[in-house]
Amino acid sequence: MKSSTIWFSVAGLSVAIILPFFLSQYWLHVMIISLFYVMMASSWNLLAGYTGQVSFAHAAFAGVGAYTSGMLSVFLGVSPWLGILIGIISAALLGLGLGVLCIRMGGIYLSLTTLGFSEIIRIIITNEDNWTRGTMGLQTPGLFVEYSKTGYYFIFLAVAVAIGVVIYKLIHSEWGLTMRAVLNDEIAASASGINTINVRLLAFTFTSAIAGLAGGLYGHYLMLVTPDIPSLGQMFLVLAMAVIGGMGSFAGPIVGSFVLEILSEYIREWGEYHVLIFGLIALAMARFAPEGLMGLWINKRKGHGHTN
Amino acid sequence: MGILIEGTQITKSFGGVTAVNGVDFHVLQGEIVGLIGPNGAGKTTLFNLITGLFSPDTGEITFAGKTLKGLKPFEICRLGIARTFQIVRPFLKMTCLENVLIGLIGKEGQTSRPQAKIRKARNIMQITGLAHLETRMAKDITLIEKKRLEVARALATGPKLILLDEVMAGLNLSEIQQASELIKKIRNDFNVTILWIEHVMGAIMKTSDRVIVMDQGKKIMEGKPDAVVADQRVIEAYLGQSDA
Amino acid sequence: MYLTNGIVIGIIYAISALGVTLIVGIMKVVNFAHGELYVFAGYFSYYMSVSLGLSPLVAMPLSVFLVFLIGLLMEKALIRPTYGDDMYSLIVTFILSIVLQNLALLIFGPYPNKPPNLIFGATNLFGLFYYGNQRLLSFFISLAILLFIFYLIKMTWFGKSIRAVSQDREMASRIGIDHYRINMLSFGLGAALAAAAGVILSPIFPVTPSGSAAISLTAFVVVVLGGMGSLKGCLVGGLILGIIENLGAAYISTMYRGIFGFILLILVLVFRPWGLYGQKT
Amino acid sequence: MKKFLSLFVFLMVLTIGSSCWAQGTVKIGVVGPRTGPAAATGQAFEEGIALAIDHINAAGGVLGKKLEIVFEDTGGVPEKAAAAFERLATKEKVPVVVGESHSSSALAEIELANRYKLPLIICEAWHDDITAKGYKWVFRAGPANSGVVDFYIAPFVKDMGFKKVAIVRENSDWGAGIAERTEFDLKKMNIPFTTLKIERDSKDFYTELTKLKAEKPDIILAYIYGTGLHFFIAQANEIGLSPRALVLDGAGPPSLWDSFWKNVGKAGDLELFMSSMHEKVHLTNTSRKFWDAYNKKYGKNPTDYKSRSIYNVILIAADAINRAKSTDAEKVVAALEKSNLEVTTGVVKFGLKSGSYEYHQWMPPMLVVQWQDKNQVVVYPKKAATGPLKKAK
Repeated sequence: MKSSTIWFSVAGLSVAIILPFFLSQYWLHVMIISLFYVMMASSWNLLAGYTGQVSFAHAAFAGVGAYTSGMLSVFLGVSPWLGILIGIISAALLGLGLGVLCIRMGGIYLSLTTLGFSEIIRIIITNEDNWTRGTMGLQTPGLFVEYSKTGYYFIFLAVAVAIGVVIYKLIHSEWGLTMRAVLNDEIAASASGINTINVRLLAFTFTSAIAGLAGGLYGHYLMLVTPDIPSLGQMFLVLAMAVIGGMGSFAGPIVGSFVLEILSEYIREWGEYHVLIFGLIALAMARFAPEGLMGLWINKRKGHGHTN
Repeated sequence: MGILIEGTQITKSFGGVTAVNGVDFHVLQGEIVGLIGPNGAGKTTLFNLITGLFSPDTGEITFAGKTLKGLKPFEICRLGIARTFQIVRPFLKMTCLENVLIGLIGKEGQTSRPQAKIRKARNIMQITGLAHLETRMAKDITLIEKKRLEVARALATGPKLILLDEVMAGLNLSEIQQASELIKKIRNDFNVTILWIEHVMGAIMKTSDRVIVMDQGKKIMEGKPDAVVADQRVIEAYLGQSDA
Repeated sequence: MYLTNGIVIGIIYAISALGVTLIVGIMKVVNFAHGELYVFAGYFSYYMSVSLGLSPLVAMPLSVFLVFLIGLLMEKALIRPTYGDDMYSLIVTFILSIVLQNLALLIFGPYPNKPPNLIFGATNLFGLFYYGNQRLLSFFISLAILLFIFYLIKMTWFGKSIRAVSQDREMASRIGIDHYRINMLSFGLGAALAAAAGVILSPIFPVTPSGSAAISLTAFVVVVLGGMGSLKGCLVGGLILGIIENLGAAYISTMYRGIFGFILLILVLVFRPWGLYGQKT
Repeated sequence: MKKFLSLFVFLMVLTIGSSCWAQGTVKIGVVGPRTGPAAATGQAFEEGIALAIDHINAAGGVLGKKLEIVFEDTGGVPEKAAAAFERLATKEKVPVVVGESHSSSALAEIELANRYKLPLIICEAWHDDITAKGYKWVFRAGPANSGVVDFYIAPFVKDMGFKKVAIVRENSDWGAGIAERTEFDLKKMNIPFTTLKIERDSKDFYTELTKLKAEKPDIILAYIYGTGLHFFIAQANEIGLSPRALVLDGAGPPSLWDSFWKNVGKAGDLELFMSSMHEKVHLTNTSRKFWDAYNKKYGKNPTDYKSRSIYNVILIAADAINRAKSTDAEKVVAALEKSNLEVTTGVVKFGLKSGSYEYHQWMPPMLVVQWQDKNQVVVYPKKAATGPLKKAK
């Protein structure tokens, strides 16, 4: 690890730990939501930015995690902690199944199938309202007996940091190298003895599990699980955060999550315009700066001399 | 010397075009075999069939006594067949060292201790003359270097047979000389059998033990280099092409 | 009755999906903004005929033409730079779909609108049941457009160049076909087909900005079902989906109408991943 | 990076500044859908809010200060509704929240109201549980499903002599709740019925309608909110089911939206809908005042009655704060429980007996209105009727 990276992490973490003692309840709430998006966008980036699989089911897997855990705790009285664990497993298994179905057919099929899958999840959730309470939303118990925003903040922070560390380790390992090779050139990778389908499947399953985890936590924080969690609108936000922050870089989606979530608090007054604004920014980024804010920043630090 | 790879009656069509038509071939252990023929003769398609990128419509390929039928490219590679591509395909957004590491990962699988692999990769880069490019991005090196990088990556997979597809295109005379040396070195030092496609006639005639000639999907001739150049059918195939 | 509605809706699905399959077949790009183009066309046709007082017969082709231009613009500004990078084209068109959807919300408001019917009332079909005249009319217009596109692709020079480009871009450019222009035109044509579906169907199913996702999704199911890039597959896929949805809704569950298509999609992926008429590679 | 930071600081200053600037007012929070499929409700709310602000500030404001309304968007979905309420509670720190027109959103909000001990007055979310849960902080000055069915829809079906009822309901809290209550009442009255669940944003109802037609109902209780209702009516007419079977829109506003006639065409004639407003029915002076003020401000008659509902609850909230002489939550609740205020739909008095939906509930009188040649005719209850019910020949 580069020393600058370590310094950044240490400084960021210290700020994060003392933050709740300065922030109002409201901004603490914004921070918790941002941390949820950090988990989502980082894991989606691992999938799309490192293996080139544009999945539109990431929010759906978060929904699987949230509903599994929510329904278990509401109907069977299972502890939310155990529920979240089962949620992670369900998301991973569904991810594996879906991956087996469509990954061998290549990128476009994966995107279309995952899009279809999120729609299936949405339809099932809205229709099985005896169990999921449909669009009405399922009210779930919290993680603590006594509601505490600071408590939730630290849980979210700990999980987000843990996920971050795992992802960081992964992309700097031989697995990460393999993923990049698959992204760079699938045919060349497989001609070099890499089982490209396995690499993709592994990434898809792993990131689905993370989405399940993030969704489970999110549901128990809001204490309300609705079809909004697995919606395409949510999916767009995650995607926009990764694209704006910078796909294919570790820090990109983290930066993107905070920037967009905090920005959205400021432009909330513009109501329906704010999704449009995110969309336009994301579109401009994808078109003119595909490496996102991180790419722009790194290029700036390198100076303008470096062109090819 | 036993037979390392053997194909019988290999045929492959795309739509209405038969790219490879009933080809028999074999390569012996430790041989250097040249594969020549005019453009569109089906040479690269044959490579793609061997490495599992396509599967033949009819016919079967066996490698070291095992059939390759139904195997995926990565499985074929792990059996010991490595290749380079006519239109180069290095991993552009990775460093040259990382490119070679992928070959080693393909052979040995992912481990958590990459040090040993890095040592091996450096060694291979030394041999292929790429040592100075270790940290350069593959997209930033010259075409010739990219071709060498592909050879290095192929070598890293620890092959028994290596398929080289026009690695000498665009080289000048002394570079061709170097490349020929490298090919011999690969065979002698690494004990790797070589099947290669080349248009640089001088090099292929001088370096190959045996030459196979293809035209319009069919094998029209095979034999010692000097016998091949003297053959009427081979001359016609090439002349026919220049007429067109 | 269920079967008839299935066939009519099936043809309607086929025409909605035609634009997607054309673009996928030629450019290997999935246009996620397909449904939005449909919605835009529906609104254009509404505003032209209601606010500007144009005859629907003028408003409809004019809207299609307008969306055709939008399609050309989209291709040039956003899709062309992504050639060869599947991932970015997916991301870009997905973002574009969200942008257009919200833009539609902004410009047209959240209220559904429908251009005036060309024809009112209902006809008693085969003496068995009543069926809306506008639906029947749309059915025949869709059928006509389908046939026209088949003709265009199979018989004309434009169609031949399109097929050449889709099979081998390099080869096509070697024999003097400007594949940039062909791509641009075919993207425009795809957009125009989305628009055609939009103007034909909006009198029956009024358009809303939020309805676009469902339109795209149905189109994608049809395209995967029929096989990517296959026109015949598109027609057959649309019919199958329309019939299965309606029979399923009638005899199994109306609530799960939307899901039958996806179950079909998954079955296709398991047993025949290249679709009914797609090319196996 | 520097630029980004300075932008950040600038925005920070902007928000802090704006909250200081609002010191001299009393804020009341409003929740409702400004975006999403029911954004029309948000517009009706905006109109009602503007009129309520005018009215209250002209009458001396709240606690001697000007009234200010903070309207947070719920998008019509519970998750956003919860976030909106969260903002009102923790960021805007309003003493009371009013509004809402989606049961699902309201059910999410009451949990937060309970957690933050923040009084909430619901106006147009009908689900029984909103008040039946017995939360001390939650009030409703508007219809409850059971009330609407028990006092209006079921008696209407019975009194008008309908023989066979079809219930078509969307899959939402409101749809489920109101359908269940209707089934319960019809069973008690021995009127045969059949129920069909449909998806809320569906556009093609041919299959459902064909199924229904076989049942030969003479009235269809359509519990569908939004433009889905329009397609339903148009298609029911196309396949020849209505107007032989009359359609009753159990919510009301969708039958009054501008797009209604455009979408349904002639099929809209003889359609029935629930309402709490009619130009000829004025139950109180406030009702007339509202009607005139609306006409003056917007140059037209009010259509969506939800503009009046939100107006009412703002009046109720302001009145309670004034009587409590404080924005303290406990005191406001105590004052609300003693409410005795004339609003547009009557005199508000909240029920105090807990254990049912009538706790903290006040229900305004409703009307069943029929479109007859594009005129709204009140057909039920009889004492308010402006004309007879017309059935198809």
